[in-house]
Amino acid sequence: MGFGQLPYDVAHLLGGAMLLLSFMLLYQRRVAAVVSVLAAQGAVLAAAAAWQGFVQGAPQLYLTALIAAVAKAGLIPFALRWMIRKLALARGVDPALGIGPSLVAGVGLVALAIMVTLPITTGAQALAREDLALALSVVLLGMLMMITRRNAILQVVGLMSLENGLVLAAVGVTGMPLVVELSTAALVMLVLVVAGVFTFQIRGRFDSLDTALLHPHRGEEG
Amino acid sequence: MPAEFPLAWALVFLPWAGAALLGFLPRERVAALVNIGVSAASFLLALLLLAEPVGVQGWTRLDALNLPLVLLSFLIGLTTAVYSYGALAAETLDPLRLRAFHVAFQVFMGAQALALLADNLGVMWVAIEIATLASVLMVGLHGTPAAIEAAWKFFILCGVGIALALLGTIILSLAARPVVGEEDALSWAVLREVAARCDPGVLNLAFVFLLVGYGTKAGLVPLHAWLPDAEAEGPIAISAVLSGLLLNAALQAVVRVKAVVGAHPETVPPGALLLAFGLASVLVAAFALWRRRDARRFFAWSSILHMGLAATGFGIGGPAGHLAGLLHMLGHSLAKSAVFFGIGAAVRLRGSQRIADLGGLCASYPALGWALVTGILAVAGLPPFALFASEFLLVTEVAATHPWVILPLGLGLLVAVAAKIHTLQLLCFGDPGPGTPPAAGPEKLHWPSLGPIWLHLVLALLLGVALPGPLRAMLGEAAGVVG
Amino acid sequence: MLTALALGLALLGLLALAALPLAGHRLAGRIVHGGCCVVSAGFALAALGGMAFGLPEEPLRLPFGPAWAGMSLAMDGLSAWFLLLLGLAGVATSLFALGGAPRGLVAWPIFLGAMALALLAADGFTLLLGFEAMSLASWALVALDHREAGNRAAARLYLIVAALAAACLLPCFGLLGAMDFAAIRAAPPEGWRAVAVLALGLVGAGAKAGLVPLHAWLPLAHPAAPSHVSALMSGAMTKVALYVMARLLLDLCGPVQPGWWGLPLLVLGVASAVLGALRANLEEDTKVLLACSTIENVGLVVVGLGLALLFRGADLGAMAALAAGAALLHAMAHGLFKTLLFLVAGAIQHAAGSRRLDRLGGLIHAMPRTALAAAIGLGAAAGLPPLSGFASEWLLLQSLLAGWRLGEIGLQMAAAAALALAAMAVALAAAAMLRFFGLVFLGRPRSPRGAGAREMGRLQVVAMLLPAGLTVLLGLFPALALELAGEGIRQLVGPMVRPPVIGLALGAGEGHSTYAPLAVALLIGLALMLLWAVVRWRSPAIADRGPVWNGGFIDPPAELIFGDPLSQPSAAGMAQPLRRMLGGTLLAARERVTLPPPGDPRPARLEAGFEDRIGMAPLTPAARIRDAVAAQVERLRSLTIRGSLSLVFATLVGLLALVAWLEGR
Amino acid sequence: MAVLGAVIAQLLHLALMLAAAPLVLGVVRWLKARMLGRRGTSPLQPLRDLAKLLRKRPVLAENASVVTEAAPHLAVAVTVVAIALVPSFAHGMAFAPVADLVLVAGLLALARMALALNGLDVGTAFGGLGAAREMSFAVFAEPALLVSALSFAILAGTTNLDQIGAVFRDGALGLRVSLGLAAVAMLAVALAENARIPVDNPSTHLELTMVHEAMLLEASGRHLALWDYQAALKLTLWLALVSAIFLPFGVAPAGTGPLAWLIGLLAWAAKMGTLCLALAFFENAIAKMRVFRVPEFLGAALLLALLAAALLFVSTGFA
Repeated sequence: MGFGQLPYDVAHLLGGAMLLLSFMLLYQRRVAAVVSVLAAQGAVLAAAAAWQGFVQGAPQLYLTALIAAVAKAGLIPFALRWMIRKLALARGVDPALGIGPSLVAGVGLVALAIMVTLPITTGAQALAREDLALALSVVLLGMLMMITRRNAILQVVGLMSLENGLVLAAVGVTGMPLVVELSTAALVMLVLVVAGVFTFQIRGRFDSLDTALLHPHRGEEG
Repeated sequence: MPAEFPLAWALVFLPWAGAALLGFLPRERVAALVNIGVSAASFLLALLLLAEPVGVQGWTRLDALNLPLVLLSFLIGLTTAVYSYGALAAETLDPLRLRAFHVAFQVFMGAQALALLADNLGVMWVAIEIATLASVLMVGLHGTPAAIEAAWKFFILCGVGIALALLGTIILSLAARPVVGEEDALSWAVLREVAARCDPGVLNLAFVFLLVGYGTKAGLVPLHAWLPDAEAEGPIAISAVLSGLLLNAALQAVVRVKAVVGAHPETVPPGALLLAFGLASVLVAAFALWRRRDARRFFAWSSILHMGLAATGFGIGGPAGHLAGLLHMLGHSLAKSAVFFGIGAAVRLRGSQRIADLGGLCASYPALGWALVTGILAVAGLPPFALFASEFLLVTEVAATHPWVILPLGLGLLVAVAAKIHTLQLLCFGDPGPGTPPAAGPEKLHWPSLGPIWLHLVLALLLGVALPGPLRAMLGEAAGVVG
Repeated sequence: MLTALALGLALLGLLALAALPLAGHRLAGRIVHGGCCVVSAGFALAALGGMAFGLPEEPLRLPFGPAWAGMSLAMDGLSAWFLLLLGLAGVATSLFALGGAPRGLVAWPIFLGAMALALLAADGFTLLLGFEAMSLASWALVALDHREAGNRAAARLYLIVAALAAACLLPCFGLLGAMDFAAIRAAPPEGWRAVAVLALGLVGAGAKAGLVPLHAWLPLAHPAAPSHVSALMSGAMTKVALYVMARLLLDLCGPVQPGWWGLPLLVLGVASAVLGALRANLEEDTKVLLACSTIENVGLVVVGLGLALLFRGADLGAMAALAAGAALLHAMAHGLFKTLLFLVAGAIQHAAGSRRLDRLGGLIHAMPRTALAAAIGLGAAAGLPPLSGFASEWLLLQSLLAGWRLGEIGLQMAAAAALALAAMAVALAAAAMLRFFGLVFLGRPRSPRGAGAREMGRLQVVAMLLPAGLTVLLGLFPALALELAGEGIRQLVGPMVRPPVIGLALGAGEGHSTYAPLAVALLIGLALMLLWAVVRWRSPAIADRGPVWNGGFIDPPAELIFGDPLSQPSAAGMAQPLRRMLGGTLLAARERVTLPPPGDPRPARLEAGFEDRIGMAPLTPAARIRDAVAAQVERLRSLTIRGSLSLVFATLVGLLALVAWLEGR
Repeated sequence: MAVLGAVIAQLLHLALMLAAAPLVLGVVRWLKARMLGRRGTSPLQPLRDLAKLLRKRPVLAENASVVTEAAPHLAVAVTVVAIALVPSFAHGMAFAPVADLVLVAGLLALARMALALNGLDVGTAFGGLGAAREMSFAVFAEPALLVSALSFAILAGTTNLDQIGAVFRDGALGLRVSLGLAAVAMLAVALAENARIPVDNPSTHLELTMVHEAMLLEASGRHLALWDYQAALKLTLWLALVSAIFLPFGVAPAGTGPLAWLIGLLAWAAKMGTLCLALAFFENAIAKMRVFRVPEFLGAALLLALLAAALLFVSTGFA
């Protein structure tokens, strides 16, 4: 495998698509739209996993792809939407850091990710290296989203896209044992459940998902 | 027992089976007793590990580093269960939440065992994640605003942390992939062997993510924000197991990874990074202690301090450094959980966990008061308890090898000890402040409350100055395992 | 012998444990204090025997210890000398406690045992273990009456200073590079490491010994404890700190160190001596007064140690031996008479119900035996011949008078100035002790309770007369004591020297100047007898008793049964001359006299006070800085969830950038 | 034989001192009076006073303790021992080996303590006042004395009075500025210790600036006699001290016989006479100073002594 070959181009294309979707997550102004972008990212992730399975001839990656497709592209967005509807959330995103600045910051993070990965992984296969750079960017962008959005749901979304980045990195590595994918997928579900529980509790307590409202309730006030 | 089902897994699944059982037990008393029973059984099982051969077995490993930690974990699990038997009755919990607590507790214990015993880094990661989620549930158990805030912060921060740790793990295996042939690229044993041949750049990248990821779990400054609030909410048992067990598991993970990355000569020295985090934790926590008004949060911050000290020990490395770090982890778990037991009893009696409301314990409840005095002295690292020994070794070793580190370290230690003495006197000495409920007749404290405290303190004492030969040999060996 | 000592330590531990179940039992006090008394006597005998008939060569390795090494005990001349002191003080104080109400039964044996452990330690860990356990146990005893806010503050400051001492001494052993004393002696530190050891050791041991400017805790903590505890704290514990200083700076760091090492000791010692003695003249509480005089005596001992270092650095072996002998002898003398004096203060407090000089008076009539013991102790503290205090101070002054042999003019001037200040401190101590005795035992009672005072029980009286007798003996036979301490002196200044002794007399330098206390005592006694005979023969008349003349003052009105209190000297009044002469400059002393207008019958009032700014100097700024930093750190905590999350994020990005940069290079 | 001579010399010296003490006091008073143009009392008057006081029946205050009885005896005895150590006409007397300057200072401190205790015993205002001041003055006097002793210690290599005297007598050292400074310092200390003008006024009572007399207000009969005698002894001791150290001419060397003693005796008498004269002249020449200027007076003495030592450091080869 190497540059200019089909497997590489496709994998790279898919990774790039995920990165692009991460930027769209940052760009969106409406919660519903954010969720659908997350779903799209999950779908692309599934495709990427499947492609890697095909390239590496590793059947367990198909399973990963399946899980990703079902969970990330299907269940989670559905659950989130249901939650939004159930809790009748405000539609707006009200970012702590403006859309424009967060995009700029995102570009900076991508630059950092490439700077860190490209020069160093000379030993590893080019494929993994490229994917690693992309995955790293996706992860960083996910974190950026978590810290620039006030809404609890959006923070969960950030976490999800961060996990997408993880899986992307994981499938990029040839011969990664199945345990990781499985556990990742399982834990993503668990995380979602816990998150849901708390979102309901927060909602029930504070009639809002703006986590800033939690702040005054730190123990040891005054 | 058959090799394909080693004792290690039994240690994991026994508590989980117990959790499943507890899930269906409606009666509170029975549940608490069963909880104790399961904990006792798994403690005995853990004792059997002493007879096990050291080495890797599938996904698990048993060596001198994690053996004492496992034993300690199940011991504290047992004492915590015993303590909760008396304590939970006073907690205002509806049966459902109580059941949830017992289930989560046992799940946590199983995951803890797995996290300590895992050889496969992936498995270790999974275990720590499960333990985290279980403790998140326990933290949020009360459902008060403060509890929800703490739990949410815990969940978000550790969720991110764990994700970063996973990324680090993946990158690590990516680094090892080219050089391990057919072997498991995530096995710690394998990684230590091949690390020297890996690409240093990838190792660096992996270590950064693993350090930040597991460091968040270990509550190292500046990744600590979740810890004080998480340890201060939920049943007191949480404080005990969080500071006593989960932090150790996370720090042990960091240390094992450091051992791998450090095995390569050209990497950015991982010890230096760990040392920096450790010193930052010591200094920040030492000064933060002076601003605490909430007893449980005070001791949560002191957990950050002690994790920082242990990290410093592992950071300077060398047999002495590692020994100091390990000894500090063990001693801290014992002493800190003892103090939390005492604080919990006091909070129960006084109905508040503000230091101002707890004042004058020695006057109103002498037995509890003096037990707490002893415990806090032990936590403050005063002789003759284990933390004195470990801090002695740490400081002397630092002075011998990294003299310039002694300034921040000594400053932090001094400020922290002063803060603890200050709080100790506020809590235990003087007359009970106005507004505190008077001691209702004879002290209503029975052995489940005081017994664990003294047991822990006696063990900390032995660990400090009277370590039996075999244990001493094991600790020395443990220092070598990651050396 | 070491095994026996170790068993003694174990026995003390058992007593502490036994005190738990015995608490409240009728015999608890008897058992614990009696046991402590016996064990202390054993310590004293063992040390005496060791110094007289040869010390154990090999250190004793204990079967247990910390995780990395075993603990080991050893007894050389130095530790034996201080162990003897500890034993004697322990016997007296335990005896005194035996007669009183049983209190602090758990901490007391630990206190004794920890001190013995620190003295017998043969490695750094054991030493510091004992040292810190000693501080801890005495802290518990100081905090015994923790319901009084003053005692709480004192206890807190006390333990924090102890922690400071530990924080300084721990790195010392790290810098020395080894735990085992023998190994350290084999490879003494050099260069900046040695200097760091000097600084840290001086601060660490000095803080625990109450050396200026780290002395503020001492006048607070020592009085707060029960009297027998204060006695042991002042008499023995400060000596343990001095032992650590001597062991660390003179013995372990070895003769390779330069002579100027003695200079900081000399300066700090002299400062402590003068300041402590002056404060002792201004304080108005008996126990605080005694605590301040402890600061003074600690200072004198440190002066001796510093001189020993200076002389050793200049290869003046005999002079070094003189100075070291002075330090050791004064440590012993002070240990004994200060123990005695604190016991006296306790007896007074118990009998007359107050510690304040202005509430006491005339007790010599009610408590003659206590008065006798006090007179001996105060005489020794005032450095009067032929008592122990004078012998040691004679040696000290002689070694200061020999300071000109140091050759270098700077050192000569320093020694001359030190001589002047040391002499001043001695005279100040004399003034303070006179004030103590005059206000407490002489004159008229100043309170009804004081008028009703009675002599203490037999045990307490014995407990006071024991150290009194020892003080006299030490004063008459200091030469024998120094012969015993010879091994310790060699430990400090070199194997070649011999103690400054000529037969039964003390001899300085080439032995030109000598002090033969026995001869002096005999001469005084002879002169007294002859004088008495002559006076009786020439003036046989029996003395009449009549009302006090008092310079023609009118008799007090009948309702003032104790006479007119205003016509008796008061504590503040006795302090007035020195307060005006020295207090203003050294202690920021102030006075205010309020005179009522003419014709107003109200008496004039004198308000006097002072504050020890030097003692507070290290404390207040430290607290201010601490609070400022803590306030800054607190801002970290006030971050929201997103804030702390971005902190994690920033850390990650920072580390990534760091790695990228490091690899870019 | 030498031992016998030493013992005899010692006894003679002691007898001489005991006898001379009241005379010295009387002579000083008489000289002062003559200088002022008064006839003055005979130099023997102090002896008569002593005899008369001894005959009187002493009166003690009701609350006087054993201290009042014991203190005067102790003070006199101690002063006698001290004075026995200061060589007068011969060196190498029996007590010469123990004749240490620091010891003398200690003995004087003991006597001072006894005096102060006597002042405090019955708890009268004046007694306390005097005691406090006496002790406070000593705080400045003792350093001055010891630092001036430092000069002798450097030159003679010892603080033993006998040897200091011997070394100085042989004149190996010649005349030194430093010794002059030390002498001035020591004279100042002597004035303070003996409660002479300008520090105190020995011839007044109930003056608010008084120190020494204030402590004796309650003493009467034999006690007062003892105190007066002790004062006389102390004055004599100090004069003898000064002459023994700074004017050691004509003192009989150790081991010499009666003839040398006689010369020494005459020389000593001459020296004491001159010192008395100087003292009387000085006391007439200046006025008493305020109590709280005494520290400056003695502090100046201390500085002079330090200066002497410094000069020695520079001049002698020791530096």
